[in-house]
Amino acid sequence: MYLPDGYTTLTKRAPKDDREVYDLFFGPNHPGMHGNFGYVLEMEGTQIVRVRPNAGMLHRGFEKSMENKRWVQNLSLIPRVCVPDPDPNEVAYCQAVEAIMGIEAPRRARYIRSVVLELSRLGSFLMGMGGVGGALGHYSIMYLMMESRDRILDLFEELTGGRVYHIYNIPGGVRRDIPPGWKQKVLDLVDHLEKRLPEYDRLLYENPVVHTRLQGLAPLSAEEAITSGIVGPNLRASGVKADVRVDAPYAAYDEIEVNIECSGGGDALARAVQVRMDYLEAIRIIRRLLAKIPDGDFKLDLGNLMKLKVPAGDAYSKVESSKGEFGYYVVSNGGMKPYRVSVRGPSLPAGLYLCHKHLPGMKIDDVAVWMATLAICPPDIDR
Amino acid sequence: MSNINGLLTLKLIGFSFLSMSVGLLFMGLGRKVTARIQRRLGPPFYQAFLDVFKAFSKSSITHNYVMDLGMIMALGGLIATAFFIPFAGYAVLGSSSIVIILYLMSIGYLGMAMGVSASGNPNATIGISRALALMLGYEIPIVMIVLAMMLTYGSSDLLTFATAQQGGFANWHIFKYPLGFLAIEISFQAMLGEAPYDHMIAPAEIASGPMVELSGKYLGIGFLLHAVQLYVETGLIVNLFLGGASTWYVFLLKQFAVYFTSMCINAVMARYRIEQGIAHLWKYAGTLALLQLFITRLGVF
Amino acid sequence: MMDFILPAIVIGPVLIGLLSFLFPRKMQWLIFFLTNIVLLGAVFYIRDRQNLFFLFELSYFPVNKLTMGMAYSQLGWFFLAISTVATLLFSAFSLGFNDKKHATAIAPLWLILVGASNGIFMAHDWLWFFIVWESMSWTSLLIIGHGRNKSFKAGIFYYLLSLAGTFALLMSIWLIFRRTGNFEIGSGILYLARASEGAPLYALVVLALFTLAFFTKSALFPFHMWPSLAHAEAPDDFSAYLSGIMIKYGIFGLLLVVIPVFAASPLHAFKAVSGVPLPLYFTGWISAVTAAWGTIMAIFSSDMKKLMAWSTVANVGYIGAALSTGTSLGYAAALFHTANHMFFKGAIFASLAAVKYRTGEREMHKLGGLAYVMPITFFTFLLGIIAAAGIPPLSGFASKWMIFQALFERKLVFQSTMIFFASTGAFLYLFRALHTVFLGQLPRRFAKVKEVGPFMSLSMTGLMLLMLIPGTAPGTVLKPVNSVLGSLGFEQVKTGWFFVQGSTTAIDGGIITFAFVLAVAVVFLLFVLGGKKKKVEMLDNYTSGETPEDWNLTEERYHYGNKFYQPIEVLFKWVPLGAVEEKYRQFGKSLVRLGNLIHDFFQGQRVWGWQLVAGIALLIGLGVM
Amino acid sequence: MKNFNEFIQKFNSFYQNKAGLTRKYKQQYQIVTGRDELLGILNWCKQNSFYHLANITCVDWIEDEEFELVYNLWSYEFKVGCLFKIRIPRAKPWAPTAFELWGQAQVYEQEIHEFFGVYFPGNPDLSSLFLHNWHDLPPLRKDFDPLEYSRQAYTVEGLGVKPEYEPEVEPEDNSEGRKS
Amino acid sequence: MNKNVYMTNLRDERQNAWEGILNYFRKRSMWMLYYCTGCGAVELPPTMTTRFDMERFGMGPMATPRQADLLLITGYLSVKTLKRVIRSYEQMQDPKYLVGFGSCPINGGIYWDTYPVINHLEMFLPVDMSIAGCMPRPQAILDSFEKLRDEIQEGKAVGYKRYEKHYDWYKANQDKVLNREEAILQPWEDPFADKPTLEALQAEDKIEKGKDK
Repeated sequence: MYLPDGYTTLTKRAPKDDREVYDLFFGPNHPGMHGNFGYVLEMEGTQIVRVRPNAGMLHRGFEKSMENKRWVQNLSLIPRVCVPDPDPNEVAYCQAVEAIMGIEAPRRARYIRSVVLELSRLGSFLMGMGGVGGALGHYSIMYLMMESRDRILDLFEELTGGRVYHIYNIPGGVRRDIPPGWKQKVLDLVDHLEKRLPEYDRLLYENPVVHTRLQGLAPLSAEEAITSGIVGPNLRASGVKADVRVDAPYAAYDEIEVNIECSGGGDALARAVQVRMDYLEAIRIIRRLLAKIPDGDFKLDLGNLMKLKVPAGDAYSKVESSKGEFGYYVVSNGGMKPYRVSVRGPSLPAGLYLCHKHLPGMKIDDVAVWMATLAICPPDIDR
Repeated sequence: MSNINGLLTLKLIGFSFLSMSVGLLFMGLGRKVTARIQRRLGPPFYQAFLDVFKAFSKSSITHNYVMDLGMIMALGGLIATAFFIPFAGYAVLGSSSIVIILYLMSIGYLGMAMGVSASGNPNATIGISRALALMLGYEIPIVMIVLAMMLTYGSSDLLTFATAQQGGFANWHIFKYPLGFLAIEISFQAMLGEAPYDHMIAPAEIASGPMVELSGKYLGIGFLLHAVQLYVETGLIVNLFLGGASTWYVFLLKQFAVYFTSMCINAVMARYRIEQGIAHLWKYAGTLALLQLFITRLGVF
Repeated sequence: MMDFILPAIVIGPVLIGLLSFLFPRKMQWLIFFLTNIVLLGAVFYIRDRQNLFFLFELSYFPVNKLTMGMAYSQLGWFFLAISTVATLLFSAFSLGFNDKKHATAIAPLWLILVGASNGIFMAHDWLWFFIVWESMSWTSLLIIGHGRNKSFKAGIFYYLLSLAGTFALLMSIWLIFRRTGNFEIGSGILYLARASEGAPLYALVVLALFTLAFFTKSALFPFHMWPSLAHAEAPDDFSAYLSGIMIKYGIFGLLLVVIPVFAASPLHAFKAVSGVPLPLYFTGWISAVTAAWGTIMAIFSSDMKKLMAWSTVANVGYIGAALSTGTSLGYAAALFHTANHMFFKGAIFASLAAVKYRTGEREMHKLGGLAYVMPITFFTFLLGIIAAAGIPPLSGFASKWMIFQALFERKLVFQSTMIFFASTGAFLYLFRALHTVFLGQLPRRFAKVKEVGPFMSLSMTGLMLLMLIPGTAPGTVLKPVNSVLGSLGFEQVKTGWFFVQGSTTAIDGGIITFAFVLAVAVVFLLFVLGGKKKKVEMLDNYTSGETPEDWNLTEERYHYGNKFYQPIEVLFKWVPLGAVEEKYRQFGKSLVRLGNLIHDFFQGQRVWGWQLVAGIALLIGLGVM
Repeated sequence: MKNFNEFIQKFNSFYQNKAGLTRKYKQQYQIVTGRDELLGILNWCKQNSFYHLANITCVDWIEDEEFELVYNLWSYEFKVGCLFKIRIPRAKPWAPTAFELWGQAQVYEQEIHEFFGVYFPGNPDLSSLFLHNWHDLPPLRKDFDPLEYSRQAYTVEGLGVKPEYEPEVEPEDNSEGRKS
Repeated sequence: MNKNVYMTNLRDERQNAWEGILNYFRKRSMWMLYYCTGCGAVELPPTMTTRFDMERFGMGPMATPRQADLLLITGYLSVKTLKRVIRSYEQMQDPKYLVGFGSCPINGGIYWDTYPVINHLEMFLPVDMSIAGCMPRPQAILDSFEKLRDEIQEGKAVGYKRYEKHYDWYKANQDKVLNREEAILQPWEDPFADKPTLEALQAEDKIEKGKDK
């Protein structure tokens, strides 16, 4: 049977029980852990011998409670699956529903969706890069990036009324049109963010200490990444030109050019740099979108959405979130509630499976950095 | 031994509180500086005092008598070290031998190491082992610089070094031993445990290391420990390189200048991996100090 | 004047030891203890009686009239006194240690060894010196290799090295005798001193041979690895004696021979580097290297007795470096540190023996948390490592400070840097030992462990006092040291009871202690004024909020003792630390091969003629020399 | 293999009578097959550029007494997604593990085992990962009622929790006071 | 049941002047535990960092429960988390304060009907302050901290005393939820309790197929 090296099953009892190894609990309540998640590390000296992931502390039973809510009510539940960037969830769900119903959102709606997606991506990237800084003990960069992210949240608030959870996408479009002047604000914000980039580079990406830390840490080859389900920026960092926005264009990305570059290398440094490249590309994409955003309806008229009935069928719709492919598999039996909704989180393979390959042999110094560069987000592991 | 009397006792008690309060003041100001670098308002400058009072007012846990003993020994050792630092050109104990200072400092480290590793938490122990390993990195450059100065003056009294630099900037040792100053600045960063050498208290890695199990007054003692360490080490550098001082406010200003530099570096630096940190110290600080020592030795021949 | 108290001190223990073979084991240890008490009295009875000697004629000797025996010397008495005090405490410890289940049969041998070492310190001439030296080596070999196979191997290695040393000693004695015609130590030294002007090469050869002999005995580089075998494999209570006292014979020899020569001979005989004669400069560097090497090895060793053996090597390095300065301050520092090391290393080994006695465990990371159940042992060890790390206000600091002053008086800054590296490293490995043995989580299987018995506790307490007093009042040791220096014809160190004057500055142990105590008092006041504290058990601990019972966490699995300094090990990968050991291994192999060859030569084919020729050649060679 | 049509031809020629391959939406196909052929076909598809296993999920068709396992593949070469569906009986649900093909399948199968009670022989670890000492039905089955569970397990009434302490003033006194 | 019963006890105890002085320091330096138990934690970084700078009020994140005074339940609590939170709260030292974030700790919020999430936090731990909304904005968080500071000064934030006084009651509730032995609705027995191998299963599968034919 194929066992990746260092793979051990999640037994509650460790084989070696003397003083040569000891257990170290990394999370849930640990400054290096983003979110409520834990690894139980078996250490020898300061080196990790074995890792036992400890998930489920954020488990909320989404997939069950979605079956008991109506199609539209679920929209209020869905953003909470991935807290740092919630919009991909909404869009994926709505697209799945639309696919089953055989309808397509109007063009303007799709553009607005794309803008919202990219803005949310920016915010999540800022949080991620700041997280790398925090894991490296470089807090200033985190503080500054959080400040930039807050500007994005303000725009969201103006558009949707919510800072973090903006239940904005609905089947057949978006909830409301963009307010007057919002477009200009977005453009200004994007310019501001781009102006801030050189400072971030000086602080983080050109910092010699950061380079010494990240170089050659936890390398991930292309085929290993593909076969173990790694997606998004981490996959691109390993040199695979793969992006859902290009491979399976959704909202408005079929009309907009999305040119993705790979940083290559596949180690932690490559992953961090990849995020920065995608960040810049997202800024450009927003400019392109806003340049050719059309007029027209922002949603289809589907009658009273609370009484929405979806014909029987199933569809899997996926969206490129800031962490990679975020997919929803929706099954309907023709009722007013979904029959089954299953969520595909991007960070489950890395968080629960890849850790068995990467962490053993690593020093305790690098666990938090490893998690930060792989952008492991516990909420979509547990759901 | 002869000159021990009630007055000296009072003076020493005064000095112990002076060192603590100066350190706490610096800690508050340092947090303010960091906050300004991060474009925010930051806490009031007296925040550290509030924290320490609060910590002492809380109830606390202990695991065994070694923990209490260790913490008390740590702070006691460091305060005893502070007695030997000439404050504004006044050595309260009369002697200010730098060898005593360097050795007496390590009883503070020993006490802290003992106390926190008696709490039996692996995180704390990892922090301690890191701190000691780093010690091997930064003590050697400092000793080499000190030896170089001893070569020049034939004395190991800090006061002698300080008084030798009186009269204008030109006499300051910064200009006399530039390499040495660079070396000791790097080492000082490690000594103080600021980035890129903050391995001991690396929250994201070992959950604030030695402080893991410290609660209430133990944490307060931990804060005071850092404060006195601040006072001692900044005072050391001011006396060694910045020409000491004749008046207390100049001395404090110079001390804060040293700490300010270190805080500015701390705010824009990430953390090394521990072995990288030691290697970096040996590579740069060690080489510079060795060069300085060579130059001075040849001069003395 | 002729007196029989010297032979009583020297021969008496030997006879008692031989007698005590007849008694049961527990009795033997009692006899050992009582004898030491008597010895202590005797030693302090003969204090300062300069003209004390006991000689007997060797009338049958073919050459001109020779005498052999022992005589009082201030230096010898100093060593005799400190070693007797230490031995008394060790014997008290052993009395408690060798109970029903741990009893070993080494007490009589040990008594003989004590007699031999007293003989060494009281030696009057080279013949006597050589005899007691040899008997000391033999008995110590027997004690180290007491039965167990591994320890016997260690003993053999130790004996082979000391055999080389003995041969060097014999050669040098022979060389002196050929020139002077008698075996008296004093006259030989005077002759060497004079010869160092006339025939420096001859003097240099003799001194080099002496130095070789004494270096092998006190394990200086490159003979620095026998302690890590012998001290570690020896009986636990004997290790203290081995590492505290026996390692100092070499130092004593150096002080006896090499130093007076350089004192008496004008330095221009040998080229001087910054005021230090070239040979001494070399020995100084060798000692510094020894200190650093022993430190690094100690940092990496996980067996607690091996670790302490390496630390002994490092300390001998300090002493050698101090001696090699060739200044009176250096000698004073060396003597002072010799005494201190005797006591604190004795204390450390005693406490480790107590730990072994209770737990039977030697690997450090298997222990832990013993401080909570064995407080006296813990405090002994704690004070021991504070002294060993040279932290004020304990004894180690004063002597280390003096060593620095001595090195600095000669401006040997690079040696002092190396020594300082060693003493910082000492702090590392000593704390590692402290943590992994006494702190951290207490394993469940040791939860029932008790404090050791009254005899051991008393002896450890005595050792604690002997570490505390010289730290606060260096004069207690330095005043006798001064008299020794005076007898050797050096200027004395300026010292009072508390106050010591160095080359660059002065320290006052009393002031340091006072400041420390006062500061601790202030902190204790703060501590008492703080909020109330409550005691929780060890496993109610920060586990990142995770509930340990779900993961079957036990004390055994929550203790970081193994691979303590992994980062440093990573950094020192490139250093060939095992190189010298490898050389010795090869040498041993070739020795075995040579042995086989000789075996064949004699047993293999019976060629008597060859042997006859060889014998005659040997005789001729001796005659010619 | 050049393009996806070639793949379809090959697939049909191999697994004509075993599995049906149909087009669902743009860039999304589905293959319906049986439990015995599953591993073979998955392996074949992995050989032929369907490297990426997005996830494995399960649907509880309670009316026809069956579970439906859905393996969600994607081919970076053809830019085509493919849903593998097998039906297994609901009474004794088991399926061979895809753990040898994709490592992360282990985690998905562990999750399905926890939430649906489907057993995957050969999976190294099917221990409980998300739930805390769970004794009820696997929660994602259709016949499990989360609302009722929550009501009984977590609410004040369900737990029958008394007040933290008896209030000084008796409740009925309160009511009388209000009346008057 | 009467909700006031929870909130009104122990708050009216008079405190002496020394306590008042200490309370001043306590309110001026509150250290919160760095523990993101739920999605509400995503609004903490903005609250801490440059824009709404929490450190102005002497508040900051602390690594371990031993050092912290303030435990934030940021959002819903799954049972698994509840166990960890209780352990963390008991490791914290008096005086300690607990703030419930958002509507989930109050009544289960949007997860009121899901199986892993508890509904009423104050049945298991004494809550000193609750912030409504999902999720509370940084301004709301800071406002709640302002109110909490006032309560501390007045000596009204006495959750830890309540926890000590009614420990048995809290413990009983916790045990009811955490250490539950039997099923609630209907127990489930695993048909594959004796982990059969793949071969065995295939064999019996074949037999059943044969039966059908």
